[in-house]
Amino acid sequence: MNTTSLRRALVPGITAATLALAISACGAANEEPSGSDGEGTLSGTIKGGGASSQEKGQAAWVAGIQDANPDLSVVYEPVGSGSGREGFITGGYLFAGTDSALNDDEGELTKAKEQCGADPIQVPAYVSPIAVVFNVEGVDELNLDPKTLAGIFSGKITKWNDPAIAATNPDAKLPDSAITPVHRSDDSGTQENFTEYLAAAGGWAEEPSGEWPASIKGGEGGDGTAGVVTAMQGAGYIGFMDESAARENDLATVKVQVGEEFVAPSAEAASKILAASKSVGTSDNDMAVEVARTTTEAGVYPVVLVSYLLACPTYENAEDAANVKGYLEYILSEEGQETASEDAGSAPLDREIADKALELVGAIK
Amino acid sequence: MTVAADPGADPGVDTKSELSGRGSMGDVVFRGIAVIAATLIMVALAAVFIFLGIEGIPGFSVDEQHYAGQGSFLGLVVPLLYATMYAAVLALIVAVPFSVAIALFISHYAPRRIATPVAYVIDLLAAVPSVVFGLWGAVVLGPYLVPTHAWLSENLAWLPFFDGQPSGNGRTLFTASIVLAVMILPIITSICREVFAQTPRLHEEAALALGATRWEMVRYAVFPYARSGMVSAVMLGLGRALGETMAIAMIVSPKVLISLFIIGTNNPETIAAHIAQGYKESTPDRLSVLIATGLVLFAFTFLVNALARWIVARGRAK
Amino acid sequence: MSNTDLSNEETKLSHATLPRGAQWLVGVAAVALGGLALVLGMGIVGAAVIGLLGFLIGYPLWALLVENRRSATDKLVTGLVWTAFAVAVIPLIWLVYTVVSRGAATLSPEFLTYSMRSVTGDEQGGLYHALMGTLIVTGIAAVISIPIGIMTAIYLIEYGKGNRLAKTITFLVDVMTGIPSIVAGLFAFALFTLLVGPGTRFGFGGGVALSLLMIPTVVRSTEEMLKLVPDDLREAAYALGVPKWRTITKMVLPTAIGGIVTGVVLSISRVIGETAPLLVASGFNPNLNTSPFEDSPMMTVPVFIYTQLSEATAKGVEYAWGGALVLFILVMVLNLIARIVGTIFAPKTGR
Amino acid sequence: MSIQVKDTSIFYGDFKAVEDVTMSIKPKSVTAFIGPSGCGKSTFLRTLNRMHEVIPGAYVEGKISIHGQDIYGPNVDPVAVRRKVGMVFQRPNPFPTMSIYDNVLAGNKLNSKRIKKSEADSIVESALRGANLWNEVKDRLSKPGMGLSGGQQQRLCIARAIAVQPEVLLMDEPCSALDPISTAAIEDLIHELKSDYTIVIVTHNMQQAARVSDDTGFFNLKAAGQPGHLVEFNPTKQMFTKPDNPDTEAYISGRFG
Repeated sequence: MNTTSLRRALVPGITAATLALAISACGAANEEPSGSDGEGTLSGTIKGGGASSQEKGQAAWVAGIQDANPDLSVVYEPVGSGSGREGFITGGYLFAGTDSALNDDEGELTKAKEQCGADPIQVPAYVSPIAVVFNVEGVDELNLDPKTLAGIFSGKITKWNDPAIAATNPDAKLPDSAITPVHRSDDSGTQENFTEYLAAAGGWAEEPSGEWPASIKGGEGGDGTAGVVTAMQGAGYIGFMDESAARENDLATVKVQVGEEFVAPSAEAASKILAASKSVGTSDNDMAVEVARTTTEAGVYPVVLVSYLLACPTYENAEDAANVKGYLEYILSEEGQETASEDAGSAPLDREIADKALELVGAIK
Repeated sequence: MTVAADPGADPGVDTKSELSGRGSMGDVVFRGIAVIAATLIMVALAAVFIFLGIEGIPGFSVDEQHYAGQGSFLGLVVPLLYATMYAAVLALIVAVPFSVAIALFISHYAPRRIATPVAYVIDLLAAVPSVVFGLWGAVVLGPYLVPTHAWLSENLAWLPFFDGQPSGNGRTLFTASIVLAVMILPIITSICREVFAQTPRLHEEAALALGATRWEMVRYAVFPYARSGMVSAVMLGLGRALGETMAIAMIVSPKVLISLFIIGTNNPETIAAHIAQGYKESTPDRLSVLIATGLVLFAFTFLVNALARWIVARGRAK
Repeated sequence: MSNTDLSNEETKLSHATLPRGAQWLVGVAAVALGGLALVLGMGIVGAAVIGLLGFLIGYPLWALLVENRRSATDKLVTGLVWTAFAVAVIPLIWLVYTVVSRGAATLSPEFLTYSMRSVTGDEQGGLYHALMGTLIVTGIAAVISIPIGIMTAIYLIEYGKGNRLAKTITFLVDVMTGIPSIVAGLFAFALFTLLVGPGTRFGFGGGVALSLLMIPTVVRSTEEMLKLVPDDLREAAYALGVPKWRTITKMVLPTAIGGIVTGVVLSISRVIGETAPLLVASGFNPNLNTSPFEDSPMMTVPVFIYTQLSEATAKGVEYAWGGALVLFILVMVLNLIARIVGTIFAPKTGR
Repeated sequence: MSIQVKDTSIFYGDFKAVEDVTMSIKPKSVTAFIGPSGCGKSTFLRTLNRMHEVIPGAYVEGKISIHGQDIYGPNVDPVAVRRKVGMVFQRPNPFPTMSIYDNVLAGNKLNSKRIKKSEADSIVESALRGANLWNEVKDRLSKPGMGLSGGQQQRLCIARAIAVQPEVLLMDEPCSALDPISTAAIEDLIHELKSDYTIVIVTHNMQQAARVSDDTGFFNLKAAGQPGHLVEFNPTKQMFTKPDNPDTEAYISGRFG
């Protein structure tokens, strides 16, 4: 009896295991190399990681380069800028994405130099407009100046019919209800860039940071963009997120004041910002900029996220060097920037800047 | 010893029976394996402490900017710990009466025909992933409860829980504790159900034979028998509620603070949710702070469980 | 109104009772009350609450007037138990309905056989990679947990009865059931950060994290099943001159196998939906990865759901519900297997 | 197979359950132990095949030898002792996962002994015949053992015990869970088995002791909390007619608590 019943216990187990093996033996239906369209010669696997703000852009670029080079696999782990830089410095990542430029505040630049054996390459790659979204009953359009925005998000302006808001929206029927500003409860590059904008505008006392300042009372937090999107279901709420997410979820966006006019977030308006910004690079390989948040130039949208790519000028392994070079060149190419713009809603880089970046990347060996 | 074909043979003849056996290697080996497996559990728990310690202890004293604006590790972890406990207790308050009632329903009240499928469905729900609960809580239940929030804030504001500006989208600890309660309900229910079902029939029949109503039978025969089982069921539910991560992270609008208020836009943040939210975008220093809070959470649940065991054991000894 | 209790019950066997079908009468009255509330503009939920309260108060009150206090209490409790059941079932059914109705729209052959490799925008993707990852990670967890769990339970029940080690282990297993799932993930992450390298996230790590959560449930359920094997049977085996380990492997385990397998399958279904530990320990990956020991992230269904949601796009939400339904079906199948196995291996008692 | 017991005391940890038993059990006879509940007769019975060791902390002082071999001697494997000294329990306990056929062969099966089918068949048949069960079950050998009636189950357990060819058969109140007709069948069986086995039986039923046994031992407690001890051990006839000890007489005639 006993042996038979143990055997009977084994039979379904083995069947299940074989079944699982049989299924896993074949790959995903869309992963089988089609072999027809790809003509690229790159092959192998490269791994990078970093800022999660770039995640969608990276997904588009990875798809693009893999389609062109069927034998190449690119992995981008959206682990966060800090962990991305750490991974780059320790050699775990061949390239990295970061929302704040590599500097020597914590000795990261020096360590990166040691890892690369030369000044690391740092180029802007991903510029994305950040939309300020709102949900107020009976209000479809909202114009705000930077100071008022800072006042709202720091909790000083608490009612929708506050004179500061009414001043820029003379025609809107603003209700006498509470404003609930929504921020990100996680650490985020979008938030860091948004607070940078608020700080530059004045009326914002806090240090710009990816984490929402603990000292600000009130408001509401959301986990990730998705969290902010859910929060925006509430009436009287105002928040910020990638412009693409705002569009995707049909949220009304605020026009912010630039100079004398009010500008709606758009890829086009955002892409003009880099040209207006000052370079703060620490070496010839470093294209870091200080974003001109306070620009008054017409048609420029200054609430943007600027995210960088990190790479070494030289790699020990020639295949790695070719792959990183090929991938970064693709990202910075017109095609790459267009792809990201379509899929992730980012702003294509100004060609002048992109060409300069391509020059740096093209020297990778 | 070989087996002779004829068991009827006179056993008295076989006088040279050998009593000293061929040793008990099998027993020694098998017992050894069992002991090793059991000891592995101790090793595993120790390893959890050790490895979280190695990676987390640096997090007790890093630069103050990494403590989410709270200045120090204690300043961060005390409110988090408070919120963890608070959310779990709220969930238990909602879940326990329902769980016990449903368990009773299945074991003693419902007709067999209903009880079996109900029990099955409840078991099934124990396995619904917490992301799905989170999704449902944030997208479906939260907005649905907005009027309830407003009502509570208008009518029950004399309670500190409801005293303040209500949330406009339901992403509150109030919603989260209901979702959390729904999540832990199946666990508590299934254990209670089992212990209720194990009440000796004799006790139940004895109670009925004395003329007890069904409720009196439950009260005097079932509950006393099941008490320690019920306590451990509640503890298991508490454990799950303390450690629940995704659902709370997805539903609640959190802030590191100590407050009783549960229907506003700033809700106390729990340790697990804090880790999950901080984990995605983090520097090595921040990561070690998060692992350190994880260590604290582990130590805390360890203590709570140990305390619960002790209470159960004392209850049994009496 | 006979206000008797157990001590001075009179000898007469009949006393005033509610008419047959009284609960239906009260029920109809309660529904009418609810309807009245609805007409008065209380809203559906308010009306339901009013009706329910009417029943909960009215039925015991009638019993109190006609019968006695004990009977009224009994009726009140019965009403409460049914109500609790009904109220608690609402969110459960609501949830299941949402998952099934929203998930079913997403399920398609492509969704089940495609990965998310190179999928952008509105291109068709799927969760094949996540499904494989979940099977592999959960498989690893099972391979680690089942032997350790079962052997530990055997130690506790068959060998360690009441000794100090067994008491300690029982205590630790209890404590282990309370390990927050994210702590299990952090542990695996910390462990492999030290053993392999910083930031290591791979399938095996997820398996280790899950096994930490699974072992205690395997131990507990196996323990319960072994306890159910009567000592009579063990003694009968010993009395036949069977060594202890053979008694355990050939008599005790086969007798309990149905319950043990059921417990194991249920414990698998408990961990298969864990999200936080896998997010931390196995990471995410849009590509199919079937090698759990390679230092490369492995996608799992719960993490798939989470990442799709964080896309904050309509398609992401749709895929998330699809993933939720797939996971739900997986769990349901596992539960079904557990039930079937349980009945197949149940000891035969029938004549 | 004679059994010699000398100055044997049995302990559960610090608690002394049975004190100073000395007796000599004759081969191929039936010996019955009687006495009030809790006097240690079952405990004592279980020491005869070292079954009491199943309970942690239990140990024995003194000497018990079967056919001259000390069963508590060094190098003695309790498993081997139990193969020589079979046991039948109070409640019938056929293995629930096994058929009738497999139950009879359980001693072999559980030890993973390989035996030929024909050999197995003959063991099953002779054991079942030996237990007076063959005619009742021969047509449904593959049915579960749990499907039999209580009395049949108990005879199945006896068949299972004798299938491993013990020399001594211990019976711990084998009829207490059975109806009178089944009890009579078992008693008849004991009579028959006596020709092949040394049988030791614990019973609460004095008539049963009188009916089936050749010798009887009377166990008693001096007082509550005190260890049990053997009051008298004599041929059954003498025991029930003119016992040596007044306590025995009191117990047998029913003048005892």
